[in-house]
Amino acid sequence: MGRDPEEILEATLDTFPRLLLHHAKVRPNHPAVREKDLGIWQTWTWRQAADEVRALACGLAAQGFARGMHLAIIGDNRPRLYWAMAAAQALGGVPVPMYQDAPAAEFVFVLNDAEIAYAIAEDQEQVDKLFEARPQVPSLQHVYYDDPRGMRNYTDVLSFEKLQKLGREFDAAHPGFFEQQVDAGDAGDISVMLYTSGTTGKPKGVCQTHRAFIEAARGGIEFDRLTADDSVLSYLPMAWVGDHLFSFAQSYVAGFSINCPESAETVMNDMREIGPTYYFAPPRIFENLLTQVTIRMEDAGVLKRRMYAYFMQVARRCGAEILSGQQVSTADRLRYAIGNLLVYGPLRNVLGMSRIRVAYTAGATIGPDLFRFYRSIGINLKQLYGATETCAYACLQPDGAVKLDTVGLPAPGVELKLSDHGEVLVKGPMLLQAYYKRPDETAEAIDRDGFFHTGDAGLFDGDGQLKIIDRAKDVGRLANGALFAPNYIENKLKFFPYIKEAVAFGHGRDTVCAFINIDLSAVGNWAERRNLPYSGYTDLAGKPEVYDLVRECVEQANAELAQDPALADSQVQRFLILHKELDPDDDELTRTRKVRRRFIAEKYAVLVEAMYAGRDRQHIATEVKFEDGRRGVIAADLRIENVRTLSTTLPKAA
Amino acid sequence: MLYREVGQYRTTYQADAAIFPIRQDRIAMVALLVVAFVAIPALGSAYLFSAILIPFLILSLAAIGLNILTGYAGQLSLGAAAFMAVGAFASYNFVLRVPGIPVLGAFIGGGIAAALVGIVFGLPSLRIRGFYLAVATLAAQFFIVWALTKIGWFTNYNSSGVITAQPVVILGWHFAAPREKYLLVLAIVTVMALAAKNMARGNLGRQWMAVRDMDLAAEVIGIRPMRAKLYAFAVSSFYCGIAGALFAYTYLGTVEPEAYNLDLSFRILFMIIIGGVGTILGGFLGSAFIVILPIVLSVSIEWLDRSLHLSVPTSVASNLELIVFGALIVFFLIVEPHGLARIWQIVKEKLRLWPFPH
Amino acid sequence: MRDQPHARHAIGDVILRAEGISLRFGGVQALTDISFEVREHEVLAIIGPNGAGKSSMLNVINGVYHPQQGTITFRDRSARRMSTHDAALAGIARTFQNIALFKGMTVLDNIMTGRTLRMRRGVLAQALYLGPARREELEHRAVVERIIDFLEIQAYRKTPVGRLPYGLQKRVDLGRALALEPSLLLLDEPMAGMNLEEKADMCRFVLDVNEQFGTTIVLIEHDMGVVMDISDRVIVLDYGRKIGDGPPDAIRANQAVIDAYLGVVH
Amino acid sequence: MIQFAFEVLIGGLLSGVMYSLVALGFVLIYKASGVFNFAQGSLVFFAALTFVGLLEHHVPFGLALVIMVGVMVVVGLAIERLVLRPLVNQPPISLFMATIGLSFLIEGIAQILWGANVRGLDLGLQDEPIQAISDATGMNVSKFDLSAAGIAAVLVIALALFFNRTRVGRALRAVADDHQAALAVGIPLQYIWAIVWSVAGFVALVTGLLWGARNGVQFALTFVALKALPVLILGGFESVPGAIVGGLIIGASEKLAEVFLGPYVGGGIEGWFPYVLALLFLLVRPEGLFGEKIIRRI
Repeated sequence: MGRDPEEILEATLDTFPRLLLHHAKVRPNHPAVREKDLGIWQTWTWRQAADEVRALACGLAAQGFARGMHLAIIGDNRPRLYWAMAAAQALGGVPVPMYQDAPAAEFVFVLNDAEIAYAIAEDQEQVDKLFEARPQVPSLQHVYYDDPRGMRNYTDVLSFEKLQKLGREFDAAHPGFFEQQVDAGDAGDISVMLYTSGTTGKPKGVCQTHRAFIEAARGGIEFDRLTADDSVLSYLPMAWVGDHLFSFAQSYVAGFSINCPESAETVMNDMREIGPTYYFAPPRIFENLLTQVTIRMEDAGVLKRRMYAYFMQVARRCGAEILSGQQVSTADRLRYAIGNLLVYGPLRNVLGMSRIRVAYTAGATIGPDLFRFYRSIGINLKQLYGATETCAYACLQPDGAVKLDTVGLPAPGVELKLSDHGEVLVKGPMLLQAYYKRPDETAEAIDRDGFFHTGDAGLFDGDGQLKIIDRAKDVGRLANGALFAPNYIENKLKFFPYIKEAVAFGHGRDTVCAFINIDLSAVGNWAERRNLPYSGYTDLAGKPEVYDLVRECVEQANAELAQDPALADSQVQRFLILHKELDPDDDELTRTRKVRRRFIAEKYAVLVEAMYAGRDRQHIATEVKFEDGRRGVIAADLRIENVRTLSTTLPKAA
Repeated sequence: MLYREVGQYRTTYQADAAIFPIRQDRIAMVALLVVAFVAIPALGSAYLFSAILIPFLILSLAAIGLNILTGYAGQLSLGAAAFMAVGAFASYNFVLRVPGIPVLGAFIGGGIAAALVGIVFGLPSLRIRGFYLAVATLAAQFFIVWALTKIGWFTNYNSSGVITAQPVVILGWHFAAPREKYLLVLAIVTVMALAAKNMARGNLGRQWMAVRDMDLAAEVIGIRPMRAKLYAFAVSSFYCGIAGALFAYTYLGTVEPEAYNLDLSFRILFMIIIGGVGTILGGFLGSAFIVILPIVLSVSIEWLDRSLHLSVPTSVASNLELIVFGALIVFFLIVEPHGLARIWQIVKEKLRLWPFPH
Repeated sequence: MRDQPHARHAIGDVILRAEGISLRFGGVQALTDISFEVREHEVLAIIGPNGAGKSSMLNVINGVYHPQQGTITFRDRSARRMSTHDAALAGIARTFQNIALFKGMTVLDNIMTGRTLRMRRGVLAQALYLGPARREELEHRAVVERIIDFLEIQAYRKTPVGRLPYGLQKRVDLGRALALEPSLLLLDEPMAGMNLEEKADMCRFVLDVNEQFGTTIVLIEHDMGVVMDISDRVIVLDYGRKIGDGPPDAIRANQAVIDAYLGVVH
Repeated sequence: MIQFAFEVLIGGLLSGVMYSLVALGFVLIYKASGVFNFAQGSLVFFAALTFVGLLEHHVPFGLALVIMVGVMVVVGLAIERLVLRPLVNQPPISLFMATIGLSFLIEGIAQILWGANVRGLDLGLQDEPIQAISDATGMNVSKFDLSAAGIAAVLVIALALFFNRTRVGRALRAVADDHQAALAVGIPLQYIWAIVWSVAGFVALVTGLLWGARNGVQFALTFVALKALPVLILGGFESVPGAIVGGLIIGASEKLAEVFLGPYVGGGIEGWFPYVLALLFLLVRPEGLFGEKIIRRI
């Protein structure tokens, strides 16, 4: 078949609906979507996907959905919800994916802000939340659902099948309508609105154009040489920019298949079955995986543990280097080869990562040990840097030049510089068009030279790779004027498997103190091995043994901090272990699990004061929200402990 | 550890229901078959064939048969050998009295004959359970052997009451040499083992297991326990019958009914206990174990004789065998009631989860 | 399951009629002259103190026990001695008080056994795994997968039932009964020994079955809360006699019932 | 003719008493621990063989007897402790198969200890017709059979009394009815089992001596177990009287059959006739003569 030359092709394939039709034409029988359902991987080819989208789009049109309207999409990663995005786009409308685990109350704001009239929900649970929100959302007219389970008594909702049926009738009645709608689309149109769960204030709707996401997708695809034969596991919230880039945009540009797990519980297993070649996960997931690995290996027999320990140490020594193609002695290469047979290979296999060619992590800084672990067992894990406003696309780590503490070089087509306050500024085709209905905020975020202010403080290293220290606005000063980068400290702490969350305080104070959240599974396991009985998180967190355990971690972190003159003063002097886990439902974390430092500081002011007042006990009672919406109070008498700090003059620890 | 299952996802129930859903297993299986059908015939000695492999395969087949009845359908049988006898003598008479019948045809005829007899002695199972049924099968054991001995017609009125198996000729090819016999037996056993596996994993097998695990519940959801049991008896006896025929035609050559005595029945029972009740694999493992054990014992005793010059009376060897068998049965029933097959399964699971312990 | 949902089925006419049922074991009088009706699409609860003969009643309905007097009329078939197999054929399925699953089999296989009545292929076809046998097997697998999905036990598909926690085993038991696609479903204490959450789930499943497939349901249950919530009608047995029959509220008020329950713990 | 038949019948009944004796060994253990002890036959063989072995080593008869009682009790206890206790709560079928294994084990040991060749055993009873009876009725009734039957009868009665009169006996019956309940009312199961197994060992000894003296001490003794099976089926596994009656019926009928049917079919039908008889009987009454009807519960 006579292919048009690349650039013309690219020029004409400038919206997602066009890309969809393109794939349906050039690779009609190539898998586009797989979903684990009814025990097997149900597969849809690009042609089938295109037909589904067509029927759906026509259905929406029949229901009166038209150019410029917004379609709310709420649910776990389901093929039909991804199709809904394309369907809305085909009609010139804008899909607005929303975080499915948010309570109805949080729905209200977004639904109103985006003037949602049409919404597609995954199942009864989401529909219920929509209906709960409805009274406060006058605009909401039409609700559709994917899974009919338990929906029979609902009135004025329409099932997905019904919608598509209407669509097919409509399509038959209006031949050419769909094509004409797709043709009417323009690269400059808004392709999606993603709400940033901003660390402060109400979420903002980030309007991204087809062009922006397609450019970002294409850049990444060329950068990592992705092809239609790659496959990705789609398991992260659809409302999150990362998932939209990897599971939607890049899939549509490169034509590779996305795979939806059966349910949240089966993700690990489904990943093992599918074996994606292209993988994305925020650091916390890699962290959880590693924790699991460690825990499970601790149950193994002595011999196996020895073997594991030995080869892990081999890997630590030379694994990452071998992966980056660096100089490694033949002896080590041999050891690594054996290790690969006995440990790394099997480990990749049980983790479902055997086939991974490229894996990315971003969203928060990843611990060096963690990062190195995955690279050392031969998984090409890299870091990238980006924001919702930049289609999660600003910096990428090139193969062979992967560093532990940077986020890579500016990505193709991205212009990047630092403001004089050290804030990272980016410019490029992937920038947001605007914050929806927030001209002021938009103006604030994009300066007149067209640079977007990321709000991150960073610096370039020798090879021009970007290194992110902290949120620009969070970077504060200790009373003595020394630099105070709370995130940096918190991350250092969180790198320890036993510490799940940490909150550091110190701005305007003369010392640094911290709240700690222990990792229940890791510490719990640790406790069991010492047969230390505990009745739950609060109880465990209060145990003196646990305090000792955590103190060691903090002291190590201090040792590392002490090595960097600029940060030596922000060593943690005192800490306490919180009596409850920080939780998005209590607004202490964002949906992407970033700590809301200010909020926490206010909520637990009494604890902060206690720490600085030098008290070593403090009572606190906190109201909490349970999954089922009930409320309760957790009260505890918290211990506050001091930590040894080191002076910079000490020789560097090895 | 050697398993690499990532990316082996199934898009159809067909693939999901495969006997060996994991690629590595399929490869291993093919390799095994190649060894059995090509390598061994090329390298094996006559002794290996006729003293070890042929009996091993035949008894495996019988064990599979018994396992269908006892392991899957839960009907304890102490008469497996009797049904083998029926198969053998029926085949003999088919060849003898039906002019121009192909040997394989005679074998199948023997199998069917055994199946019919099996159904007859299975009838009591419709009313009685457990030991009571075991007794019924004992009755079969004694009655059949007695009948074959006493009724001359079966042995073609041979004075010494033995039959001499006719030469095995299939499509003009004469299976005389041990190697040829081995290949014939191997082929038959392979096919029948596969068939057994198919039944076991299909509707029939589920009915058997349902009747075994909770017959009343099975009845309530529409399974006919009687039919399921009789099927089990028929199929099981068919397998034993074929095994019996092969026993006569490819192993012993000249047989008396007593060759299929209670002792043989017990040995086959032991095979499935040691090998693994309710698995096809168990039949092979158990049979291998019980065929090889005596050889190992006698060899080691000989060695003792020669090296330590303590002249062990020959009777000791056989008694030692009894003791070891007995002890093993008890041991397995206590320590691993699911036998070698389960052990193998556990090892396999460990390999799949490697390096994790569980 | 991805089919169009129907609204709740309107309660129809009588599909099962028990008349003058009396059952004895040797000297023990288990049931005495019990008569009642079951209407299509309704959820009927049988309650009563332990040993009131509830389970025996179910066993009579699906032919496990044969009453000395009385007849059971299901649809238009009327019989004193209905065999369990006839009952199954007629579309009566049941679950068991103390779970009677096939311990040695996986969840999938357990539910597959429920399809036996609808599987036709012969031994030879199965042994050789011929096209028809294979096709049949896979078709029924597909049906069973929908049940697994319906009961939300996907994660345990290939787990031997013996290894499942009690609550899940109860679900599998229900799944096996559903596999018969019954028109009358007998549930013997489906929520016995469950914690609140499990009970809530089970209630949901029972109602979903009744509403989604219009299955008529007769259940024995001790938890009065549950009974009052999900049943359209309640029958009360005491010492093998029927002492109450009517809508939940009426039963709650019924003096005889209250007396029978005095001192009985729930 | 009639007279001959009568003579056969009596012979049959007499040997039947000994079947009952063996069957009793089974019933005891079955009642107490729900195990069908296939190894009972091997115990009989072991007992007889060891006894003869002792005699051959010039151990005086009485002493040998005492020793043997001790030995058999120990063996019984050992079996209970090493084989059955670990298997408690296993399905009956596995227990049954375990006892099959056990029987192999015991036979092997016995023959390694004492060799496999047939030995005679003289209890001082001659297998000759009793003159008095012959003179009176002209029928031959073997002195041996009669006295053996006598001994057997005594033992049977003793046991019956033991189990109906003594505390242990009543406890045993409780256990047989319901293990849990027995435990609940504080009956020490394992203690009961120990007793039962040692008694079973003792019964095996007596049986062994009688049969050994009659047919010679040889491997064939183990088949006594097989003989006992049909007896148990007739009598029901759980019933002492059943075992006795069953034994008589089988003994009589098999002799009659052998004598009057045998010739037409070539003889040797003792081997299976009792079974077929038992089977036919089973089809009519699956729970045996004295067993209780099983009500299937869910």
